[in-house]
Amino acid sequence: MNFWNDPLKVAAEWLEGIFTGWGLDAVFAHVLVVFLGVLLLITVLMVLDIFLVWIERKIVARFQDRIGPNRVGPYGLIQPFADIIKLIIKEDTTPDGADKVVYNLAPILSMMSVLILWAIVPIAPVMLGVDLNVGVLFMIAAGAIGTLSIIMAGWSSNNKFALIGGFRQVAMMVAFEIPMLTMLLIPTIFAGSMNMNAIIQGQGSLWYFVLSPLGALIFLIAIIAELGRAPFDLAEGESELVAGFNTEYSGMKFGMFYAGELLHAMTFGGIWGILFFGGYRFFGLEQVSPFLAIAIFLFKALVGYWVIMWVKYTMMRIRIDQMLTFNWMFLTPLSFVLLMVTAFMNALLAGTPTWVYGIGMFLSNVVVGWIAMELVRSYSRREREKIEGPKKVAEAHH
Amino acid sequence: MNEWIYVALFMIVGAIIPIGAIAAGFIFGPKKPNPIKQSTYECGIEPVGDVWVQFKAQYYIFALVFLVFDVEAVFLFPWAVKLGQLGMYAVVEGIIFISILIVGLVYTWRKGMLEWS
Amino acid sequence: MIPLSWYLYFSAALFGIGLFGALSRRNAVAILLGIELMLNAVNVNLVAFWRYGDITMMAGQVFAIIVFAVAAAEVSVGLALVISVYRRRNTVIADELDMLKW
Amino acid sequence: MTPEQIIFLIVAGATLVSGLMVVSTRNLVHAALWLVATLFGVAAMYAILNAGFIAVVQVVVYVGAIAILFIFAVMLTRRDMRDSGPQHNKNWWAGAFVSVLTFGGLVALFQSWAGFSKTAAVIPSGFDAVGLLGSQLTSPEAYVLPFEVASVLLLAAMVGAVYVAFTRK
Repeated sequence: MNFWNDPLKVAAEWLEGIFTGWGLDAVFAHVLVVFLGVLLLITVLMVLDIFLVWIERKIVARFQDRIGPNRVGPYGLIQPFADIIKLIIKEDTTPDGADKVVYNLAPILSMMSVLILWAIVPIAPVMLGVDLNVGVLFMIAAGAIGTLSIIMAGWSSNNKFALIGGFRQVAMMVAFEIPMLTMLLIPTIFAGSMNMNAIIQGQGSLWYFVLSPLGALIFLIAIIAELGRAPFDLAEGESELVAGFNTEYSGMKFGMFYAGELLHAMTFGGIWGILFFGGYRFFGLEQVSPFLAIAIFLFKALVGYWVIMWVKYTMMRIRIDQMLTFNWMFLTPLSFVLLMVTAFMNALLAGTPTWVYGIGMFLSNVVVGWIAMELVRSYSRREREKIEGPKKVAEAHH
Repeated sequence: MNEWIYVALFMIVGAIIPIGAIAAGFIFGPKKPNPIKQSTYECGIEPVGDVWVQFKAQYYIFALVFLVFDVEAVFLFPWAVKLGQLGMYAVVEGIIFISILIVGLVYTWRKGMLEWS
Repeated sequence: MIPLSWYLYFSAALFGIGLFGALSRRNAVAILLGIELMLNAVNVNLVAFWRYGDITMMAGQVFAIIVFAVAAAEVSVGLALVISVYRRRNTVIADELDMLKW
Repeated sequence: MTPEQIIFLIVAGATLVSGLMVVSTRNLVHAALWLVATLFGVAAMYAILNAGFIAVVQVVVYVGAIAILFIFAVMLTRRDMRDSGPQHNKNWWAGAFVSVLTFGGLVALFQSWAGFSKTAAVIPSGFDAVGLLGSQLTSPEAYVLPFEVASVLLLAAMVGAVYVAFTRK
């Protein structure tokens, strides 16, 4: 029964008992057990990552009215393993003039930046890598390593496409990191903590999505840009830049970038679920068993991942100038205004009952969103009139 | 003991896994380099000129504005953590803080530096 | 436990390395890299003094954050100057930028 | 030697070696990447000092933004990325001398100070450094003025950098 309630702790104590029985130092045994736990978590993640390839291919096939992989194994389930074997036995070429050390370091850092995100992701009430009190900022720090890996890959490949693709990707990532940072402040304000677990606990009565739907939406846009997925995949504009920063990578090094991107998407889906949809909480079901909590968390993460895929396979790629205009002149100011309004309303509604607080927050978000949309509408009307002349628009009113 | 030791463990394991995967590719893959295979990919055409092309100076502006707002966020995170207990004056301070920086954003914008030209 | 002296030695060494970079490099960007090292050495000291003094007095950490802001301002203006000089004079070697001498 | 001291020595050694690489590498992009390694080591130092918030901020600000800015600036100021010619000026020995003198002077200064070999107090459980930082940064009796001045400083830096770098010739 104890195992059912807190499996990790029971297993850890059991293992620690074995290790200290061998005559190991207690502290060292503890670190060793944690090391094994981390290894287990990351191995599970890598296996999950393999199946994400299959999920992604199956779902994109459905979006495009195809069947997807269906030859290797039932429903093509063995297909990703075939892909991996192919990647492993491929020749690993390094282009002439590449900066070898940096070139080989980049895919490792790229994968690492995704894997260390799981240090702060609570997958169940009792299962959390590290209970950092700066969890939200840690996520940005991990993203910084990812940004660095892209610039390293682009620079060291000695390839113009890679360099330009890497630069564009980094310019875009840093641009969208501003709304992302700002939107991370909103759950922090609500929870009064940067700790991921505290943010989940704070959503006991109301999901933060209800308190800040606009914030959740801006955060979603920012994470899609951070991932470099369509509609923001301009670093890999196939017609102009081949494959962007990973043009020169082959074999397993390319595989690391690819697998890293998929796992990153799923991780961000999970973090979106944690910050705005209550993470592993689901009407008290998480109290029944940690296993159920993990299932709830995974479900939310996969729903988030599905939304990211849905956007990717529905939208077309936007140009870099449109992307930058969209970010700097719309998303960034909007996120700052939303932050200020949220902080103000939070202080104004302090001490009111939950339903008043919820309705007030929700309405303030709706008002901010509505004003922003009106501004965009009038801007696009002016742009249209500049091209078509005012007459046509006037006619449309008849 | 310090909780960051566990973060270090995550970093070590997070580095070991990709190194292992790449090493597997290195061990099992064929190695038959030749000059054409090793040459830089430029859609099948022979590489023209040096790779280190001159870049648009605007990339610098994007990184610059990002840096400024990054530091701003660093100041705002402690503010946001305590906001619920501090009352209205802290909110006003934060709003002043953000507004001052928005002035900078507007200046850069009016200078046309945030447009892709 | 680590005595405070270790941190002070470490930060003094880092400061010395940064000072060497700032004094001896020819490239203006590299000089700024050296200055970054010096600022970091100062920050290590500030945080160490916070830790080894009264930890409820946040002065050390507040100053460290202010140093972050200063470093950000210094780097952004410094590199902008370097880029501006490069666009006019086509060089970033600090020794060659001597027009104020005359 | 406790495990903590061993970790400290490893981190300090790695940081100082990467610091030396920053000031001696010929290739400037490599120098910037070594700077990242150094700053990461300093972040680990903050983590050892139990200043988690500062450690994460170090990575976010330096690795995430300042290193990127440096790499962009290097790319922008070299039409051809030659690293020919000496990277150090002819007075580099004087610079080395001054640095060693500074280091020696600082060490001599420390050793005459009474609090030199102080050990740290144990951090009480439930100590919330970030929360304390937040309340002190916004408190009128404490650091609200630096807080607002930092904003003005950043504004000045942004306006100045944009103006300096991009006024047409």
